[in-house]
Amino acid sequence: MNLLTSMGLLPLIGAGLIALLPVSNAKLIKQGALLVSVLVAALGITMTIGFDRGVTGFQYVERYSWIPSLGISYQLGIDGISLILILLSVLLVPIVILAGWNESEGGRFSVKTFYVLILVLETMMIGVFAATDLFLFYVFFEAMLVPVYFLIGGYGSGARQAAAVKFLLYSLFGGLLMLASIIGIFVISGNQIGRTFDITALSTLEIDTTTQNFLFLGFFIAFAIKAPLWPLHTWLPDAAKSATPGTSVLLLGVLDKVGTFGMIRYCVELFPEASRTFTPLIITLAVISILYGAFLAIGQKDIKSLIAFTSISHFGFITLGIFAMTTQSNSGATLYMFNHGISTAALFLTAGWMISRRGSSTIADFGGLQRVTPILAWSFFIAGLSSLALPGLSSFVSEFLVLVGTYTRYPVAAVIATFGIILAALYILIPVQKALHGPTTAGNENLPDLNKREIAAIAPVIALIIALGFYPKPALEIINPAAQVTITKAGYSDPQPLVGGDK
Amino acid sequence: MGFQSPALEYGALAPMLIIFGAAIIGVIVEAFAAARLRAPIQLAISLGAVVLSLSQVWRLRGSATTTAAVNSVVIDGPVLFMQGTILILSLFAFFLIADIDAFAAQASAVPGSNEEAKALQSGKIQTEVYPLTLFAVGGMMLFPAANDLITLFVALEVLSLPLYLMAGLSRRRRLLSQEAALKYFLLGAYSSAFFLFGAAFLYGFAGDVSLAGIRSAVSGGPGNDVFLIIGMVSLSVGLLFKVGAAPFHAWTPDVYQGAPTPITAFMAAATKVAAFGAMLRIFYVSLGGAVYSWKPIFTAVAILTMVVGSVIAIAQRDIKRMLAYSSIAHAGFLLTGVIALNQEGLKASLFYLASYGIATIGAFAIVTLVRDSSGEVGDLNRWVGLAKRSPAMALIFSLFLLSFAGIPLTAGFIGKFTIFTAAYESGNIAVVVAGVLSSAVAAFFYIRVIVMIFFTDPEEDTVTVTIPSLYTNLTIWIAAIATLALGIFPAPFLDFIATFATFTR
Amino acid sequence: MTSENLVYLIALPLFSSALLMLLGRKADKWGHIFATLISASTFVIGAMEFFAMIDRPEASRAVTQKLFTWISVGTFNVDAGLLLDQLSIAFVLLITGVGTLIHVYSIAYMSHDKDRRRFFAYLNFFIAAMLLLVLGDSYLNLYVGWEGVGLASYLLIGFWNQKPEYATAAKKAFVANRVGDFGLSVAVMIAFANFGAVSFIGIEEKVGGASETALTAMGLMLLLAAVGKSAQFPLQAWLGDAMAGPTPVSALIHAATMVTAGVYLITRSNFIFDNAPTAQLAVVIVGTITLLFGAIIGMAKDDIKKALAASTMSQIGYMIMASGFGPAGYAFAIMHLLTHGFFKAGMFLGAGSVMHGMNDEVNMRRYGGLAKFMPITSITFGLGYLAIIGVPPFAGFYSKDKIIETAFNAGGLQGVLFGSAALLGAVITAFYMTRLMLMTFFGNKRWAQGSEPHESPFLMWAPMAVLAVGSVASGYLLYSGKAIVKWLAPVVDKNQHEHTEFLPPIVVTTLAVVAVIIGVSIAFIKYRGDLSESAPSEVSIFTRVIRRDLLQDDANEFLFMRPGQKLTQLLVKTDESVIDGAVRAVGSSALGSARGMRKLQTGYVRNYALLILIGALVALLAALAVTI
Amino acid sequence: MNPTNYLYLSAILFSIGAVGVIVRKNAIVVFMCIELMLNAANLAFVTFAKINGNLEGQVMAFFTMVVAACEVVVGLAIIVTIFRSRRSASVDDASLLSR
Repeated sequence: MNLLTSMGLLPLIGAGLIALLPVSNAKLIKQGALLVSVLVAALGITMTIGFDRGVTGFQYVERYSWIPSLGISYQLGIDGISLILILLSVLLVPIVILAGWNESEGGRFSVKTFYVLILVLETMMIGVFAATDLFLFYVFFEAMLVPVYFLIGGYGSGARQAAAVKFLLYSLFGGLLMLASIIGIFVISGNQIGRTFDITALSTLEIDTTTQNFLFLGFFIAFAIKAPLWPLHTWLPDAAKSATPGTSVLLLGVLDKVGTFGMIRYCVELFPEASRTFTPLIITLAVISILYGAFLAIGQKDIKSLIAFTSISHFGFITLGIFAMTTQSNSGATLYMFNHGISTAALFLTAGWMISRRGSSTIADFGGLQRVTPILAWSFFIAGLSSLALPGLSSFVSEFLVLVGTYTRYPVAAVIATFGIILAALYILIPVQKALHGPTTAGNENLPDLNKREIAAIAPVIALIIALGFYPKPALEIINPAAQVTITKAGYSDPQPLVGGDK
Repeated sequence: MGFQSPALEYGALAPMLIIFGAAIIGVIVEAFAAARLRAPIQLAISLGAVVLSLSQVWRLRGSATTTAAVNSVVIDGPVLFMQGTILILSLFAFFLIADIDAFAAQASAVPGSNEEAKALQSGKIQTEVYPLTLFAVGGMMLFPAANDLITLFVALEVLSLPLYLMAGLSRRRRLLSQEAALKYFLLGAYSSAFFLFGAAFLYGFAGDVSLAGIRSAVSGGPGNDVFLIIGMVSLSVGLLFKVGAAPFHAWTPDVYQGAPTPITAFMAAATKVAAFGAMLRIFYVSLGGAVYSWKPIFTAVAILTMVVGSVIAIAQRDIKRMLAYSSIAHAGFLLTGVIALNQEGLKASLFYLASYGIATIGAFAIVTLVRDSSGEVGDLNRWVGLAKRSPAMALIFSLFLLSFAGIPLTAGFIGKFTIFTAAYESGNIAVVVAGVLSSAVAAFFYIRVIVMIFFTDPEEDTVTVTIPSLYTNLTIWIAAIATLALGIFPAPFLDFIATFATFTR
Repeated sequence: MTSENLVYLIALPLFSSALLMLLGRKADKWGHIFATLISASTFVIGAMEFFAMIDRPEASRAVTQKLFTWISVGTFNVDAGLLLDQLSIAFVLLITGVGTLIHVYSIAYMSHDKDRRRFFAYLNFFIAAMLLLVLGDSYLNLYVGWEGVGLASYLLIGFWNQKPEYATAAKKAFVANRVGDFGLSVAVMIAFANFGAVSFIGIEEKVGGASETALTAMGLMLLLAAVGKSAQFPLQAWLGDAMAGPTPVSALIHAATMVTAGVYLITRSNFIFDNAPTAQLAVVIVGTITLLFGAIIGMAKDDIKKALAASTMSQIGYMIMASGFGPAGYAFAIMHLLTHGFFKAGMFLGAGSVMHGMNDEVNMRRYGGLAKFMPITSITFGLGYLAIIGVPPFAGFYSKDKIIETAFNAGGLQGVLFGSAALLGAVITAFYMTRLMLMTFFGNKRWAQGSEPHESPFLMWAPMAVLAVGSVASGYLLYSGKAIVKWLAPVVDKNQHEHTEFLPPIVVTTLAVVAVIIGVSIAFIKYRGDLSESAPSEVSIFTRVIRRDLLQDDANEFLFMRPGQKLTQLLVKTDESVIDGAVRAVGSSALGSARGMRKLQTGYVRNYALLILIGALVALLAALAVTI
Repeated sequence: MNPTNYLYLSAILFSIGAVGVIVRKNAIVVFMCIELMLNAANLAFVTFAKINGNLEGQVMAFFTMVVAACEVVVGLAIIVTIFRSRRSASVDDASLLSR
């Protein structure tokens, strides 16, 4: 069997096997889930190693007819962009399982259900990025809502049900708009080249301007809700605030990337003309998101919603990079997706440990943790530095690529977006000061520092953050050809330097 | 003028004849069999008839299109498919009917009277519901097969009249049940009158009661257009009433709520198939040529129906009423298939009807299980925390709701996708957009129910999920498996439908 | 020329820092010594490179080292590359030299702190970052070091962050620096958009073809970066608060090295500024304002470290001003930077020594007469004092005198204005430094209860002594035979500009010496006798304003913090009520219309029939209308 | 006489029936109104049969009568049952199911 399918199927089979284990043996269930996810991660790394960096187009392609009468096939394949996101997904799952060893307890459903849901979700995540059939993509896109919904609503805290419902309704609304567009492009394909959902074939369609604009909007709104872009973001803080840290990591780190991934793969590549038409609007929204998310993050009192709002700011950068349509900005945006995934993971997991130790997620309830729990505090601090894109850490490379790439085409937007880096310093350092510095708040004197398991979970993340900051080349080598293809498909070429460029 | 006795093609009519025959036998059994034995005998007859009839449908599936009974009935692909669907749905309906004590021991007895109590105590339970159901099934099978206005009207009444009675047969909450029957009857008769009046004007327009005759008149005959319009609109009112389209939908929630749940399931699933079958035939075969007259109206009705069904459902507190509004919304979605007026629309409608029908039966089957000491519990507030009591049933019910909501990997999604595709192909994009938007609204209340089932803790413990009997269990599981299977691997079924989806004109 | 050794300058202290952090308490016993040895070894490497460089002919003195391709996307290619030329080597020696001395000093100074190892880890990290800053061969590499020193500064200012105000000071410093980083980021973007390159060499090659607008924009953005990092007006406010860090930190980072990075940046970007006169003028103006601003603040400070910080700000103002004069000034800016590195570091360490002897008292009103009790400290500090106020032949005399001269030489009204400002700055400098000397080492004892001033241990005074030597001699060494000017010319003055003279040097020198005499005299008159233990409260409005740092914090609060907080609160509310409110409104309006439409469902058969009838009639009319 | 007039009559009868259903409360009367509508349709059928010159309309009328008779059976059964339960034949009383 092909590697992609095996990789996607493995967590599902794992979930099935775990479902057979006795409910009472929580430890065995956790170990089983961890084992499965580690195996999947190993497959993911194998796949990355085997990926041919030099060539463009999809690799590991496989195709089976699924519903022939509707032109639907089970069709998978990855290019650099999907590879990097799949890799992110499969790396984060074991880390999340390891880091949130106990967060499955005390939920509405059993520990077993939690891990079954996580593994099912992993299958969906792999599928959604690997699908090269639009219908298949949509199936994964919608189906992954179900496990996430149960993960938020079943294991979170606070108003978790309301948050889960809000998340689901927002997503469904977007998804259904996208469905209308999918139907539209499907019918057009039927008229022009015979019914198909193959995205490579679909990108060759000639669609008239008005139709293209509407179809584009259907996709874009769905992805802008997912990503999320201002002003469609209000589900995210609620969801992130209520979900367990592990779920939040997967939610912000991977699921939301489906939105930005979709913008590249579907909005831009299927509707280049409409993309160009809407670029000014989208760039404006992206810039607003950057600043708005940052300001809102500064104003948060709850550590989880703070992180959620920082993500809104970061998604603004990613969207900006995608629609600035230069090689740098586009590669930067894709790399940003990966980096945001790992740095948000680090931030959320460490915040989660702080919260579970203190029993509160209000920033003001912490204080002086650097002296009580130095390792935890340092982990949080480094994660925060990564979030504010400190040079030398991975996010800097991607953020700067986005900005420098955007500047060559939209200098004003780039300069305004750069204000985000000042605000970023505030939204990270304020919680750092309140939570880690200052005198130790009463009641926090005896909080335990990270244990070995937790260190084992966070260490690889931090190592990756630092390593990719100094040596992003392996990732960029994977991404660059794909980004180049996207730019070309969208009908753009990089602006030449004003001095000494080939005019 | 000599009188020729009409030639009846028994082979082609066999599926219907078997059902009608069994119904008559049922009546006789009701009259003569011992009280104790009635129920099993009736059930055996009903199930036997349905299975036999189904086998006849299966036998006929490949044969060429025929007309029967002097051109008054046509047996073509869509008809056979719909008859098959109706039979399968009614098989499950019989399972539900057989399973439980939902029906009044003696429907004629005054609620709360000594008579009633005595009948209950003695166990002399009347089983008229079986032959009534069989008659209704027969009418339903005839409805889409009718090839002229006379047969159409007769079929409509044959399927309706038993249903009016069946709606009033509930053992518990009898006043509500009787009220449902009364409402259903009065409004049904009222809409039948419209139907008939429309039929008269169509006849006046075409000078012919056969659908073929009307078609040739519509496409370029000399007829009076005003007659055509009056006829078409009035006839449509009758049909739209049956499928529960707005603004002719008002009976649906009241009747669905008041009727015994197995009957509600049967009505919701099978009636829809029959009524849409007839509607599809009439509009595809006869009135296709006048599409410009009715398409705008039907588009408006479809959109109104989706919106009304989806939006009002949000505010419902009773599971059966909610499902009723959901069925209204689905009628709206199905109407897009009628409007599409193309091959794809027909195929999609057939798929939609089958998948919707099976999920509906399954959903109502689960509704029958949720009870307290006084019978079924419809109040949604008392459904909270159901997942704790019966996770499997909660999951399956959610599956049905997700299918109704059109979430991928369920049959409902494929149905919605294909039917909207057909509508989009016909250029009716407005209805597609309205469709997806009201789907979003609809998703809200489906999800609300799922939230209640899974995420809310029960306040009291009087509500139980009874252990389903073999029949109900079969119904639920088969419906669930079908819903999933048709969602994940719809290809064989879609291909199967494609072999049926041509109307004989 | 390439060299394989440059990377060790950065890698060694970085490794040491990481090691000390990761080992944790296990390294407590030897961490400080290890870190100091590492720092010393970087100095040795730097010295070896320096001597090797001297041996090479002028044209091939610069060496480079390419480590690996850092970022490569399309035409955007940045190597992790290092460049050691005449400009960087000066910084390397200053950083590693002064840095090592301060490591040594800190061994004793921090000996009672249980987190000494962590302190040394930070110091090593700072050394690594600062060396990367001056060695990076492109703006982006520089940026990494630039933020790295910012981080080190943040960590060290907040070293005792259990005190909330110290933590706030650290944050303030970082944020002010980030404002500067904004400038640096945009400058790099402009560079890439215009030149397709971000390396110094790559840009310099193409600079001739660029529009002046682009260069001015880039210059101004670089200036913004420098302003943030070097605590220049208007981003000067963080430096005073940064004195929250341990005193060695103030000496190393906030006096000798990091805060001068802005001067390095402008000097390094000479090819931009030389072609952007408007930007240059802005540099000079910023420098001038800051040199006066810092000096004025310094007059009223009673906190010894804050007085020195104000002085630092002012002195860097001189450097920035000088660098704004282009090829005529770069060398003197760097020269003042180096001499300042010695005498200001020396004085800060002296201040630390005083605090060490006075139970960490920083208020000069509670000092007095310490010369007797801390002889070595008072002498080394005194030498630094003579250097900073510009008494010949101490170091500061040469460097400051040259800057004043260059200012006058700018010509015209501008030259006179800037020159006079620089002179005025010299007067004030002499005043506040004399005041500081008198209040600390002379006059009456105003000590707090229990103070037993004593001289610091050897490990502390030895570095002070070395720096004192530098304060005395470095000026002459750098100046004699125009050594520094010639040394730097290949980097900053490739075309060997002819510099015009507005006033003869001897006149300027005389003026400068007179300025010093005036300043010293005023201070003597005012602070000669015994002082009270607390600052006089009945003072003029000017004094009050100066005590409040010329309202710098008030202005920031009024202009940025308050509006920013208001905006944040407003947005938080907006998000809650307007945006999420709109979403909820959609939900509730759906529910509302559901309730409304539900009312049609009256339960009365007759109403339902009416609906049917109306529906039928409307449909009929519509159909008729459509058809006819 | 112009057969169209019968159509007008039929329409009027139908309308009276249709409105009667809405305005009358007694279930029996409501039902009678429905019967009136059915008969109006019958009249239309017969008239059209005359106009079109074939017999199909008349045949249809016979079918309608039979079906109407069946409807009466079912309808009266329901109405009587509900009358026995409620002691009222007002359709407005039967409004427990609503909203």
